[in-house]
Amino acid sequence: MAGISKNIMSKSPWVVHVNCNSCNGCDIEFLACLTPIYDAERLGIINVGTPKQADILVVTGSANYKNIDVLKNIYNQMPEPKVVVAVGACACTGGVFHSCYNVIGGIDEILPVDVYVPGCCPKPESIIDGLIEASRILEEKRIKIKNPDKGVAI
Amino acid sequence: MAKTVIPFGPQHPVLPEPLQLKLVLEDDVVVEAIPAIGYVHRGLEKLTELKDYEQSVYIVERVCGICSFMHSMAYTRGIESIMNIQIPQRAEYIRTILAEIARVQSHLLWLGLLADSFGFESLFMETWRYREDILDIMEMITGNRVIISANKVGGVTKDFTDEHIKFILDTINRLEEKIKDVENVFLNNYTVKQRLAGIGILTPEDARELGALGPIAKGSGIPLDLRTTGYSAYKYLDFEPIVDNHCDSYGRTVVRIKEIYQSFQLIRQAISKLPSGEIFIPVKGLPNGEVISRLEQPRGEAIYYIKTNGTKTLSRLKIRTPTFANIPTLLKMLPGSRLQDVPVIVLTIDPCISCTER
Amino acid sequence: MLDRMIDNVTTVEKKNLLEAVNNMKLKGYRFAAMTCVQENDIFELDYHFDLNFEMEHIKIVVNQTDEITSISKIFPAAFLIENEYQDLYGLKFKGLIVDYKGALYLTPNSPKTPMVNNKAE
Amino acid sequence: MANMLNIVLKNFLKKPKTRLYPLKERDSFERTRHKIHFETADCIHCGICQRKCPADAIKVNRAEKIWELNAYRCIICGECVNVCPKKCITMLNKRRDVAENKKYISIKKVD
Amino acid sequence: MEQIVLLLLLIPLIFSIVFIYSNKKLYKPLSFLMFFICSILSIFLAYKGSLSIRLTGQIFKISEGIITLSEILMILYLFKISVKHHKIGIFILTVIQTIITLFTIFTPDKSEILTVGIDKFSLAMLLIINIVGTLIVIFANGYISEYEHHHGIESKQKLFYPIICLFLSAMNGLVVSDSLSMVYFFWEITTITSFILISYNGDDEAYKSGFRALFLNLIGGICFGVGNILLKKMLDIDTLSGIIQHGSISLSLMLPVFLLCIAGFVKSAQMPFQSWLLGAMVAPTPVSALLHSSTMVKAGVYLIVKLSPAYAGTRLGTVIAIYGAFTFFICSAIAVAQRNAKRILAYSTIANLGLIICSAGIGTGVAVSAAIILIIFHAISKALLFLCTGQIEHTIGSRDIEDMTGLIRIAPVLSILTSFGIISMILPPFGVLVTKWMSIEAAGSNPFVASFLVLGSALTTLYYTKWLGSILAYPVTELKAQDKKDFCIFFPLWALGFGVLMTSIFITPIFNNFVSPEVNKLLKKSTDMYIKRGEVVSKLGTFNEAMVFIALGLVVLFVILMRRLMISSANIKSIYMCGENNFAEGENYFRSWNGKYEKAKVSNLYFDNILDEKALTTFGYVVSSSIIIICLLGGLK
Amino acid sequence: MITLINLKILIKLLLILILPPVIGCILSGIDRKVTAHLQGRVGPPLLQPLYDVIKLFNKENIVVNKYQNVYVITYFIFVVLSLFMLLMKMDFLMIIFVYTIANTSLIVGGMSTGSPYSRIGSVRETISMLAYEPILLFYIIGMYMLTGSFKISKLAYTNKPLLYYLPLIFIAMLFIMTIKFKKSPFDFSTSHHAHQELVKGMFTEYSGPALAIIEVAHWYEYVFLLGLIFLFWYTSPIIGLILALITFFLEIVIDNICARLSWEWMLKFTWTIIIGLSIANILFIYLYNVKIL
Ligand code: NFV
Ligand code: SF4
Ligand code: SF4
Ligand code: SF4
Repeated sequence: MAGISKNIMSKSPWVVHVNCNSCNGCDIEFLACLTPIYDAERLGIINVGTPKQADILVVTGSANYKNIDVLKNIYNQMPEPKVVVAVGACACTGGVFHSCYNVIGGIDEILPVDVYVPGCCPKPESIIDGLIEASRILEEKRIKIKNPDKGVAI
Repeated sequence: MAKTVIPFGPQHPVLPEPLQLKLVLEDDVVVEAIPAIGYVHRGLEKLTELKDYEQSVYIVERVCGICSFMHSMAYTRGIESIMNIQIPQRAEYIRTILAEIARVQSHLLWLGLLADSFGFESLFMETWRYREDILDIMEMITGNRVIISANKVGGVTKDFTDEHIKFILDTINRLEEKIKDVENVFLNNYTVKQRLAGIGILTPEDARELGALGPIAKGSGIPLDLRTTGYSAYKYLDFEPIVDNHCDSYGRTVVRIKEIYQSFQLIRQAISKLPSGEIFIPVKGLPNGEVISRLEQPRGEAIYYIKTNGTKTLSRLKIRTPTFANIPTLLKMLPGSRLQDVPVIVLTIDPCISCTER
Repeated sequence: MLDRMIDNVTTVEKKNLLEAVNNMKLKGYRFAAMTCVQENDIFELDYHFDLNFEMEHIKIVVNQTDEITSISKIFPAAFLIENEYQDLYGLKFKGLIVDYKGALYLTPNSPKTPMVNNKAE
Repeated sequence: MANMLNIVLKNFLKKPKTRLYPLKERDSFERTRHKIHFETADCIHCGICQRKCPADAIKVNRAEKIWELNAYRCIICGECVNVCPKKCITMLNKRRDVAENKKYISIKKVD
Repeated sequence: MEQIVLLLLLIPLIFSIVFIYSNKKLYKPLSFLMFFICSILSIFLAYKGSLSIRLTGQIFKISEGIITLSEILMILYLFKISVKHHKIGIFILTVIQTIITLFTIFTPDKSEILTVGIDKFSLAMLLIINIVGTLIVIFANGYISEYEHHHGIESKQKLFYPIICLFLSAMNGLVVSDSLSMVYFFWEITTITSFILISYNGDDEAYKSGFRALFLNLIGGICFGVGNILLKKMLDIDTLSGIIQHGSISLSLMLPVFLLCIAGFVKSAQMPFQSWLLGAMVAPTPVSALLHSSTMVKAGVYLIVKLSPAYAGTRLGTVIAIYGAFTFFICSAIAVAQRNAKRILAYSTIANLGLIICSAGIGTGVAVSAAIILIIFHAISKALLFLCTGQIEHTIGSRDIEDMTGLIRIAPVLSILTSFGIISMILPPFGVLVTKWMSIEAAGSNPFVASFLVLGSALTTLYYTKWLGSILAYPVTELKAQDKKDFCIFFPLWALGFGVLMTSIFITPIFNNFVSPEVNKLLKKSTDMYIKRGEVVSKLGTFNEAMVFIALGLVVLFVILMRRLMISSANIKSIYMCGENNFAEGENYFRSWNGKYEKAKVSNLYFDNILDEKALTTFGYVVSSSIIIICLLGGLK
Repeated sequence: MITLINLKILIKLLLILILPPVIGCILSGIDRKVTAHLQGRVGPPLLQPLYDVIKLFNKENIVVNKYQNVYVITYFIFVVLSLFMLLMKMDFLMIIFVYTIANTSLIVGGMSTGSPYSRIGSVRETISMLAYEPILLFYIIGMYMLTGSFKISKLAYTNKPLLYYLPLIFIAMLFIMTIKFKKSPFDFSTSHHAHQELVKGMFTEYSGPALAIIEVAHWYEYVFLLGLIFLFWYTSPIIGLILALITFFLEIVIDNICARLSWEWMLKFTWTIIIGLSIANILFIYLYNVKIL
């Protein structure tokens, strides 16, 4: 029980996935994380479709002028504490498309990104790494919200 | 009649990609469905006007992560024909084999997503598990799972070793058995049939009218397969385009599943004929001219219009992807369907929005 | 056989476009693609048609301000690409079956007519 | 429905196929491209890699002998590996770690 | 005592006359006055208990005279309108009616007695009529002017109030009378007042509906009259209690009883005769509430319940049970495909009346108790629902339940009252559900009846839940109108809502005082059930009302306790629109394909294709008519 | 004496309140684990549902309107109440009515959020309610005809399990369980994994503590529903338990071998075949006048 109370958030990080300007490469690798070979549900990770129930926002692809509204809405609809994971070169910096006319850049131009997963496309292992890292940050954030003054205690 | 108006997408769990449909329903029946795209528009056609033509291979590869190999293939073939380069036979064969492997990958992926769209989670898991084997082949040969960067102007970058060939043959032999199992489920399971048969009907006339391509056209009885024109190494291989006359979601599923077997067959043939030799020839000079390069993607015919002007960069690249041509069929298939069939119908055109919008 | 320089191009007047396209349809062609190439101030629109993997092309030459008749009534498949050029080149097509009015790819904030090279050399 | 029953029961009776990733890790294939590695010793800062990189991920500062990689923009295409005249860039099959903030990997050559 | 009974008959009449001569300003105070007087009188009477009065000699003569005179007047009126509007059907029926009347006039009553019998059931009915009825009259004050304004019809309020009062008086008369001729007389008055009120709007549709109602009810009246004569001539019975006391069950009893039942079926709009009630929905809402849901249609089932001892346990009883259950089922099914709130309520009324008839037909103690309780609870809940619908129509200008989406935002009080009305129809611990429980338990031994009840109640839940959900859906429509704070409107609504709650909480005294003795009296045996400490106990099972109320209390407690966790700390976020929300336009707008903003909305499902009203109605006609015809052709006994 | 009885009742009450969620939690853990294994995966730890709920309680509480959570509380309380009444062996018909309150509350809660997806989900849930309610009531009527009482406590005196005479209703109940457990092929109003056209159906707008309460209520509901199956073999608790567990396992398997069907299909199916089966069974009992008491 003590273990649970320490790792409340990191034991069941629920994920919502937003595809921004992604080329699908990262998307399908993210989906592949859920499939039997990688089975992210082992770690309590579920891909819930709705931002309202999610803890982690997984963004693939860079931001463009049309999808930033979507991204912001989804982010705003998530309950605290929440973590944003940028998966792939595109989401981190815009990747190979960073100089396209319709690419604003990495999604950190719009949202505060907590975890960057490099690669194009990142292998599922990397994505799982990213999610594990994200759940750790989630737990930190929870503690921070609970004890606003004490700061992080880990 | 009070109507239901709901947005369907862009961020929606059944749609892996951001496509929005404005659905207008009456009682549960769609009366109007207009797709909205633009969430994945990057403008990479313009980008190729800034990069040099060899770098552009990597850019067009990233049009889409699912059919990425064939994008680079179409592009390099286009540039090669502008520059009048005859690439080595072995390279042609390797391209063909990789293209067919990519096709299998794409179709398995699609089968999984289709299963997911009608709420069949375990079937999704099952097909995606098989897909991992294909990805292993890709990773083993080229070093990446999805975007494999194996093409370059003048040939391919990665060669097959004997070990690779053995691995490929082993894997496809094993997969063929397993896919028989899921095929049986997709085509004969009562509940699946309920969700596929008679859903999203597209008559051959409509298909022609709306410019349907690939498995959608084939599922409506139109044998539209660019591979029969024998580009690359296909001219040495023996196959028939697959058609099916169900003209509905079921027909498209049948086509895609049969295409998987066909691809296996093609891979085997190509491997047995694989010549030895170089895998690329060095390229000199700069391209000058315009060309239309076409090939059969998993979802149908892709058209590359390439215009160069003797400089390092391209002066115009236009990519017409199969999904782009297939989206109009949605306008025909969705009205009259039920809400619960919308995801199924949308998925049977195997929409690839990043291809569509580039 | 497929990858070849573009031949059999028929250049038609803008006003004869529909007629030419209609002919194509009667001959059984399917609409394959359409490209727009900018040469300084003029835009060349190539309509590509296909019959049994043999391509035919119809070309028209327009200015950016010209109003072009949409062929989407004849080939519904063409409506997306026409909308695309409306967005990317700022061309105007009239009679589109579904008119996105420049909102297919772009929003009010995005760059306008991004594909147009304004600084013609 | 028996057809699916057959599959799921088989799965149920067999061992799961899952790779227990964080606990157990599969070896990468030999050709697997995970990240590029830079050996500064041989580099002559010619800048070819910078020019050939499709993602503009490399910056070479010839004057100060700095070679910089934006690892979060690199698409791991391997072009730089192919073009480097000194073969000082290599492709590794080890994963790059995820990070909380992205920073340039900046390597200054000290003679 | 007698005086009070007489007063209850006279006061509405007096008010009727006062209304005719008063001016518009006085309507409001007069209605309140009438409400107070009538309710106090009825409560007082209820407190005093049952009695029976025999009118003989002089009084008899006078009453007989009045009745005969009024009957002649009525017939003349019927002739007049049938000629005026060229209604041959009405004319023919009136001729038959005349013959019956003449027959009764010229075969003088030997017994020279009229009996007024007030038992517990009548008392309950009196309470409903005088409290609910007058509340509705108050409501009409706030409603009818706006209604007339809205529909652009000239004011007929001079006619409206007097007729309503006349109707109340007649209803009071109907439930207190024991003599069949009196019942018959009042019965006819309600028919005619109903006709006048249905055709209130004065347009074609109103007249069409009015005449349909008149036509069918005249048929019912004729059945009643014929039944009356048969009873008198063959068995020399001229009172309701006489029928009950008539020991032997014979065909000669069954036929007239069945005829009376048909009269009841018509009045309570059972299946082959249901069309008039639906047409009657063109009338102003207070009329629908008063006549067509809570009181007049209850006259039909009142009669049938009263007759239940006559057929309890016979084959006729079973048939009536199946018939009622079938109506319940089929009307619930039709209601599912309805969008017009008033039509939903109309079908629901028919269905519930069917349930009452079914329970009466089953005829066991539990069942008859269920029937009586249902009459009481249904009257209050339905009156509330009808009035709410009327008020909603004034607020948003529509009675389509789709248009009510998001009503809670525009008119919170009204919405909560409406929701409460709906909940009281479909969920325990409210009265209607308790009776449903009772009737299903009672029907348990007859699989046919039980099946219909089971299927019907599932359908009932469906169509009411749809409506409930629409009303409570929060951020959808942005209608302009606001809750109108009109005391005349909200006093009746609150009073009725409070009534629903109180009657449900105090089901024990209601049962013990009104239902149980009546059932004992009717069936001459115990009810087989009792209610004690909020627990409805029968031989078959127990329904623990108290427990559900406690749970409801717990909900309130929890909500209060968990306020911090669940409610007050809550952050309001926009609704999920796949990420395409747009706040500038409103919460439920999304960016659509052309970059414009569109409103998302969801309508309910109506199954128009499966539960097609026409087809089902036809089906219902066939089945129910065959049941009736088979009965008439010898299925009795 | 009196205090002793009260103490007993108190303990019973506590057990009834505490034990079911524990069982339900484990059941839903088993559900996820078995599902994973059927799909060739390892699956989450057994206590994953518990972790989820604890996490959800620690999340921010976001709503679209201030009163949507009231419905959740109502749902919770009435599910607990119906389970409580089931365990207290009270009147079966009343239990189902109380259970209806819970479900209706959830439906109205989903509708009240005004979000298109949850509203459509709720509408579909009303339809599934239309499908399963009659069967539950037929089950009760069947039981009544066999035992002559609506009280579950009477089942203790029966000499034969209900299953002997209600086999068709048992089959019908299996389908109802699929609907109620929100399993394929009938998971169209909401499903455990959100990969469906309605996102998360009814629960799209619920999150944080409210979702946690819904989840806990689901645990009670699991026990309640399996309790209904248990009643089929009340005479021997062991067999009853086994029956319930087999049913549970069967539901998981069915979930994994079926695609989601349309609500129309379900409605047609239940209102013809399933209800037909139930009525046939009841008619059989009526005609042969079987009694097991
Ligand atoms: N096949 C394919 Fe593509 C291409 N070109 C297409 O629509 O997948 Ni992403
Ligand atoms: S990072 Fe690479 S694989 Fe991922 S979306 Fe961008 S281009 Fe595609
Ligand atoms: S190409 Fe090689 S040698 Fe030249 S700068 Fe790059 S790393 Fe250094
Ligand atoms: S691998 Fe490709 S993207 Fe990365 S630095 Fe080298 S050339 Fe640039």
